Amino acid sequence: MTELQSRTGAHTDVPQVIDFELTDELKAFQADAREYAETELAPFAEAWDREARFPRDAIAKAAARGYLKVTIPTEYGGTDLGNLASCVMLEEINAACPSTGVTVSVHNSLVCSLLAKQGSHEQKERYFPKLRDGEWIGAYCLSEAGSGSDAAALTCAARDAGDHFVIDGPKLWITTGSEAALFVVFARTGEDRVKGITAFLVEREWPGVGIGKKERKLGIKASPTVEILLEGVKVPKSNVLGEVGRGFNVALDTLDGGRLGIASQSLGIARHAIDTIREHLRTQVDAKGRPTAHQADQWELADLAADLDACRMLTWRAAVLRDRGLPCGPQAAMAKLKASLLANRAARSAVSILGPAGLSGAAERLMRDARICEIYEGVTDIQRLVIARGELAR
Amino acid sequence: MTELQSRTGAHTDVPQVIDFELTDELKAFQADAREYAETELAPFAEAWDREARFPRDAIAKAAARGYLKVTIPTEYGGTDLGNLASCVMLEEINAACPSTGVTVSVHNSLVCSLLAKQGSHEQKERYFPKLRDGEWIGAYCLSEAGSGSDAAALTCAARDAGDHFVIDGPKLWITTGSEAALFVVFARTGEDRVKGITAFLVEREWPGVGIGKKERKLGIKASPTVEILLEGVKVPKSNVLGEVGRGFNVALDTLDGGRLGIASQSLGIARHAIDTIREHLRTQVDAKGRPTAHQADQWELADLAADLDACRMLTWRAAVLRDRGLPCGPQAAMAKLKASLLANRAARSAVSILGPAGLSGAAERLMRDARICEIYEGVTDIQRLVIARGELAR
Amino acid sequence: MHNFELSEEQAMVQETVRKFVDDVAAPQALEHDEHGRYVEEGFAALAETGMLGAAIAEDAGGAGLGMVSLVVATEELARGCTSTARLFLDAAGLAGKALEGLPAAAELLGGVLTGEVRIGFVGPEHGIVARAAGDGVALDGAAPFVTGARAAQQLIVCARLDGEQAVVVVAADAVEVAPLEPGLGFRAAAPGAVTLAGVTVPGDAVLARGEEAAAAISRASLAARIGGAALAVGSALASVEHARRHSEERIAFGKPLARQQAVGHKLVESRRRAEAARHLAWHAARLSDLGQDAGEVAELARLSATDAALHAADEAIQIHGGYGYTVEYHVERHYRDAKTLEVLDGGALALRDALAARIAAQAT
Amino acid sequence: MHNFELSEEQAMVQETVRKFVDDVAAPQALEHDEHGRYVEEGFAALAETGMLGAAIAEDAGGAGLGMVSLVVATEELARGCTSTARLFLDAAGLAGKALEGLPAAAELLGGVLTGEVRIGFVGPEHGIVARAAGDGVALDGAAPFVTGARAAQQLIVCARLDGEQAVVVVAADAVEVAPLEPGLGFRAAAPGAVTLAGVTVPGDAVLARGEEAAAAISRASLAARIGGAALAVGSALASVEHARRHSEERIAFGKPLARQQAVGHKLVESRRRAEAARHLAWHAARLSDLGQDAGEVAELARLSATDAALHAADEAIQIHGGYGYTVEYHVERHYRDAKTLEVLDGGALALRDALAARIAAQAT
Repeated sequence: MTELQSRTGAHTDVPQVIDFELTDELKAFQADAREYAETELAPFAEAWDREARFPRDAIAKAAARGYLKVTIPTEYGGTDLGNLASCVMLEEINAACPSTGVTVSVHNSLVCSLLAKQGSHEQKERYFPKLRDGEWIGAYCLSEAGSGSDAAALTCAARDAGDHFVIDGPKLWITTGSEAALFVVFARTGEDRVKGITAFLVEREWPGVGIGKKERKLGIKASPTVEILLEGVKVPKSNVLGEVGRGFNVALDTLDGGRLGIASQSLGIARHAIDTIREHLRTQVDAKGRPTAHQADQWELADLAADLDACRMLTWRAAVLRDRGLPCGPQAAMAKLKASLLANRAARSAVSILGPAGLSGAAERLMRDARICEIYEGVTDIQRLVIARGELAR
Repeated sequence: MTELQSRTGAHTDVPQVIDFELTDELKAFQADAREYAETELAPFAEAWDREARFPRDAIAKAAARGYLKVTIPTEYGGTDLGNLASCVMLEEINAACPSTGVTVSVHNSLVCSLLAKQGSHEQKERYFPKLRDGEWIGAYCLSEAGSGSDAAALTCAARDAGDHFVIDGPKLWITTGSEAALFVVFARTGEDRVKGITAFLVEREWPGVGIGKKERKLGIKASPTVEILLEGVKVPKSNVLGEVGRGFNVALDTLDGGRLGIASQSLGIARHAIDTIREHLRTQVDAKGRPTAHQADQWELADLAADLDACRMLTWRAAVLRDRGLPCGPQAAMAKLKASLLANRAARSAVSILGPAGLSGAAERLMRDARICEIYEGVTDIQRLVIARGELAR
Repeated sequence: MHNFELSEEQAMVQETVRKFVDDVAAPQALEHDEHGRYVEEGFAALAETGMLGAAIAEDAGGAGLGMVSLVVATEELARGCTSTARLFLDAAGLAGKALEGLPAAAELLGGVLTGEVRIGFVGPEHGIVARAAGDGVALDGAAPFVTGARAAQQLIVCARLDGEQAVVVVAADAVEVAPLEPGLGFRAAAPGAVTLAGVTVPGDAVLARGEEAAAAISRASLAARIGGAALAVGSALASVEHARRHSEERIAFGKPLARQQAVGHKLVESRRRAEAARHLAWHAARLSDLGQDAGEVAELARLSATDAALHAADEAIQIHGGYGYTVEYHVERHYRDAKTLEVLDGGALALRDALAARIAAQAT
Repeated sequence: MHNFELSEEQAMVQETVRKFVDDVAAPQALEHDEHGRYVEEGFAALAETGMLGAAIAEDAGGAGLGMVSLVVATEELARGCTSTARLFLDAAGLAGKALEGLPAAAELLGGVLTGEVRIGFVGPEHGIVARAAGDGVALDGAAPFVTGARAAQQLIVCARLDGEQAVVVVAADAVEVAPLEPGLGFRAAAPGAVTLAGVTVPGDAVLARGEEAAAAISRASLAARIGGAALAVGSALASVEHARRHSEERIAFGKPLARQQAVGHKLVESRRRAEAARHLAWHAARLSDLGQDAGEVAELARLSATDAALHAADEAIQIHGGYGYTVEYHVERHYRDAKTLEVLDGGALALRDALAARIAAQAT
């Protein structure tokens, strides 16, 4: 007999730790982010997409609300709200504009959080004041033409030149690259596939840093994805992030946070798609107001709604683990895997259910935007690999 | 600025209500149920299935551990552990023997919980002492040959004969029917499709109660499914459960609990299938101990593992809502929908991955047992209907 | 792997179109799509090959090579440029087949088949309503996505007139055609949103009504299903081929992507669906050419083929990774076009309903 | 809906088998399955029709009606009794095709085709190893699920012998054949777990080795793929038909189930997959009969068909609701048999690997 079984009191007395509700504090934060998304993003997102225009003003307004400092420690002027709060905020933003969403996500979860964890006091003192208010936006330069999923295959070279390093070699697919002022750059300081990689903090204004080709993409067109050219860039040794030769570990540090960001983006897109479907089906009623929507469409709505709730719990669970400093690799991968697949399914269903009218306007943009979620921060099969390794190691 | 945004303290101070961990108390209960399942069920489940033998002794042992009184109020000698605890327990039992699982689930969530909610003090005083220790097992008689998903189409007649009713008409697909001593019987006391239905408490030993045809089934063969013959059964008016004409509402009361029971059964089966796959893949290693399992199999394991976690959260969320007395119809339907689909997918994958060796033994039984989860307590499409209605009414 | 036997003339259609695709359509596909630029010259060159009339009966001015020739040509076109394939299907299939048996439309059909008259086809799924107005009829309704609409001189409109079906021709400049920006797919096929707000046409613009119109619409519908299936099959095969090549070239974790089991299996599944759909499409075309009822197989073919095309493009994007999300690798274009095709001509749900009705109508 | 043209003789095969199914196989299918009782008399009756030799070359003692006749017969059998269909395929397809070109096996083949010799076929996927032992060879290995094994007089074993392939015949009573209780599917086909623990056979039991054996195993493998696809197609069509009938008869919420869109769409999707797979299976058979390489189409067909069969049975159970979970409505039997077939003869994953290798081998 366990304590619970021998208890005689009613179960309502049990202090149940398990719960699925946000605190009032987080709910208020969620409402704030939703209000921002609905007023500052939703009315303009379609035009930004069509014109592939970076939403500078909206990002500034996000900064004014503190959305760009949620991973910055309080001693450096940030709010350090943690992963769960970030996920809640990002879902709201992405439900309106995934281009803004990924801009915020990269700045917070790949740049600021990395600086917070790996940076020296001097680095933090120097960069956080600029990053926290959006004066500077951060970008993360890991990918190259020959290294996507296989990040350790990177070839961008950092040559030790005494008191500084000299970095050479282009970086590809850099989100917000053309708008950012600070780059986290991963470059090769040695031959070892893994231990030969070092992370650097590189400023946009330094000589040799240039913007290369801008990608023309299926979606998230208001988020510029560019090549970053690094040609003989002199980087003082004080701008090594973490230790020399530990860059791959530094990069690994960002994986879970980045994946939670994209999981949250996926949730936002999926929710938007489901809302679109629901509103469409709600207009289909008979004279007595009874729904006349096709069973096929109603069933699809049901499946999507259930998956949305499930994916949100997967995401928030991983965020809570991470907030507690616990390992959450497989859990974050599960969230990203399932949420990104859901976002795509939901968006495609929205197009189907809206019919020809869904071929232009909100539904088709959802479908184009959603497609990136299965690709960046580790393609879907990489998530499966991470989860399977975790399972086989259990 | 919300309170959270203007905070200056570290986020670790925030009392986060949201959590996904069981209390220590529930963990101990879970461990108890697991120990029961592993010692009293798992070694015998295959033989029970092959011989279609009801596990009387194992049920008695479950009763001895208090598993048959978790929905009985404490004032009647029960433990009233609530829905979450029931779900935790049922997952463990079903991971070993789904036939035992459904026996326990029906007894608890369809019979005892209904008596607790709808029964008179006299009814409770009379029946709970027998039900709580497994002396009597309960069965739930709703289905008929012509009414499965469409329960309101039932035709079993209850004629008012002054101080008693006379019930006539067979009931079909009654789980544990041949083993039960107390039946909750739904019968027609009026012509109105819905308001003409009344629920009764009927004892096995009363004249006119008989056991008809026993179904031969694909799986859960150790759980007898029988026809219950009711021929001129005199039921005293004191054995009306709830009110005359309110039987349909009484039946609706059990829906969510029953669905959580089957969601938990599905979780148990899915977990067993995933464990089977994991153990199989773990044996596939090269000389250095590195996994050599096919990517296809590893990826499938990853997808299933993520879905299992997601479905468990869907289930537990609905259980927590129900424990708090909050509406949880769509949430319970989501849990049942997704978990039952998962159980089937996982079991089929186990057969595939084990290959010809999976065509006999544990994997093939999983596949046969899992298939019922999409059928009883509301077929899959009924869950979709419930969820879609909830969505369209939002 | 196929031995779909073609007649000498059908084989010539295949060869001609293949050459046109290699020389003209494929090289321009990316750029036209990206800028939403109508493939005007390409379509004109295609019309010049005489291929628009391949599937049209000889007595109606075509080459009489049957639906198989439509399938062959559409499949080939779609491998290179899905937008051109769609415009071809609109003219050579939907409009061509609708007009084929209508004496009143002989001249119009001639113009369509030579490419002199660019048309847009507004199918019955849009529920356009016609009513008597003076000596002619007035048309009301809207079609949110019509390929070719922005380049069309004439619109062929399927409408309901006094409870009957009707086929009406309307000058494109008499109606409102709004551009679709950006619009999901077929961006180089000049798609537009057509609004018919009481536009009136003279009586002789009603090309057919009653049974004659129903037959015309039925022919167009069959062409939309069989030809649409062929378009999707061509797109699916193109996606598989793009992905296969990329997976051979791209190295990750020390070996070509193609050596990863998960990548190989993606290609297999995409090809499996494409080949299965392809057999159904060809079978439907052959049944039709034999004068047999091809309706059910055509519906199955189109459902299978759009599913195959979307699946193949989706997996091709995934195999390409980041490259697949950019406009330079063709596969995102196939993804958009496949989804767009799925929604057009009535959409997949209507096909499922029609097939369900067939099953329900079977004798027990 | 089909016009798969059959030769006069092939049509006679279809007619003969259909009659056998209606008269003998179908009426006994449920009961034999439920009790795991070998369909001994039914199989004998089938053998008496002479159908076991339909697809075998004339010079090997068969009727020379090609793989199409194997497909026709297996599909028909599977509609009525999947276990009988599997036994037929083992004898008429796998064993028959393996032995067809082996002079040393002429007598054995004769016995198999008349049904006088009951066989079990242990395919190459089990990795049985043979080694020289005295004048003969000794066999080691295990096959966990072999249909017909418990009723077999002889086992035809594909083995590795000195790095080469070999086909060996072993008397069934010399090996350990354990019953499978309950075993997922093909319960009326006397399935057993075969263990070869160093069993020795004389030298002339090695029917072929080296290239001759490789060719024999390859013929058997093709028959397993094409015939297996036909079996699955027959099962899928049977599931659809059971579900369709039930949905017409069963009333819920005031109307037949068939009038629910969701039910209709389930039937459509099941039929769509079955028909697509059917076309692939027939195409593979025709290619093979034309002497062309049918390997890829056969692999696609078998993958598609087992998927279709499992899907159709799964949905048929769902449409039946509680009834579908009981043994009286056929559909749970098809569900078990479809999954079992998917796993046999190498399984679906091996097919995907083989197809991926074909794609990777394509010239770029």
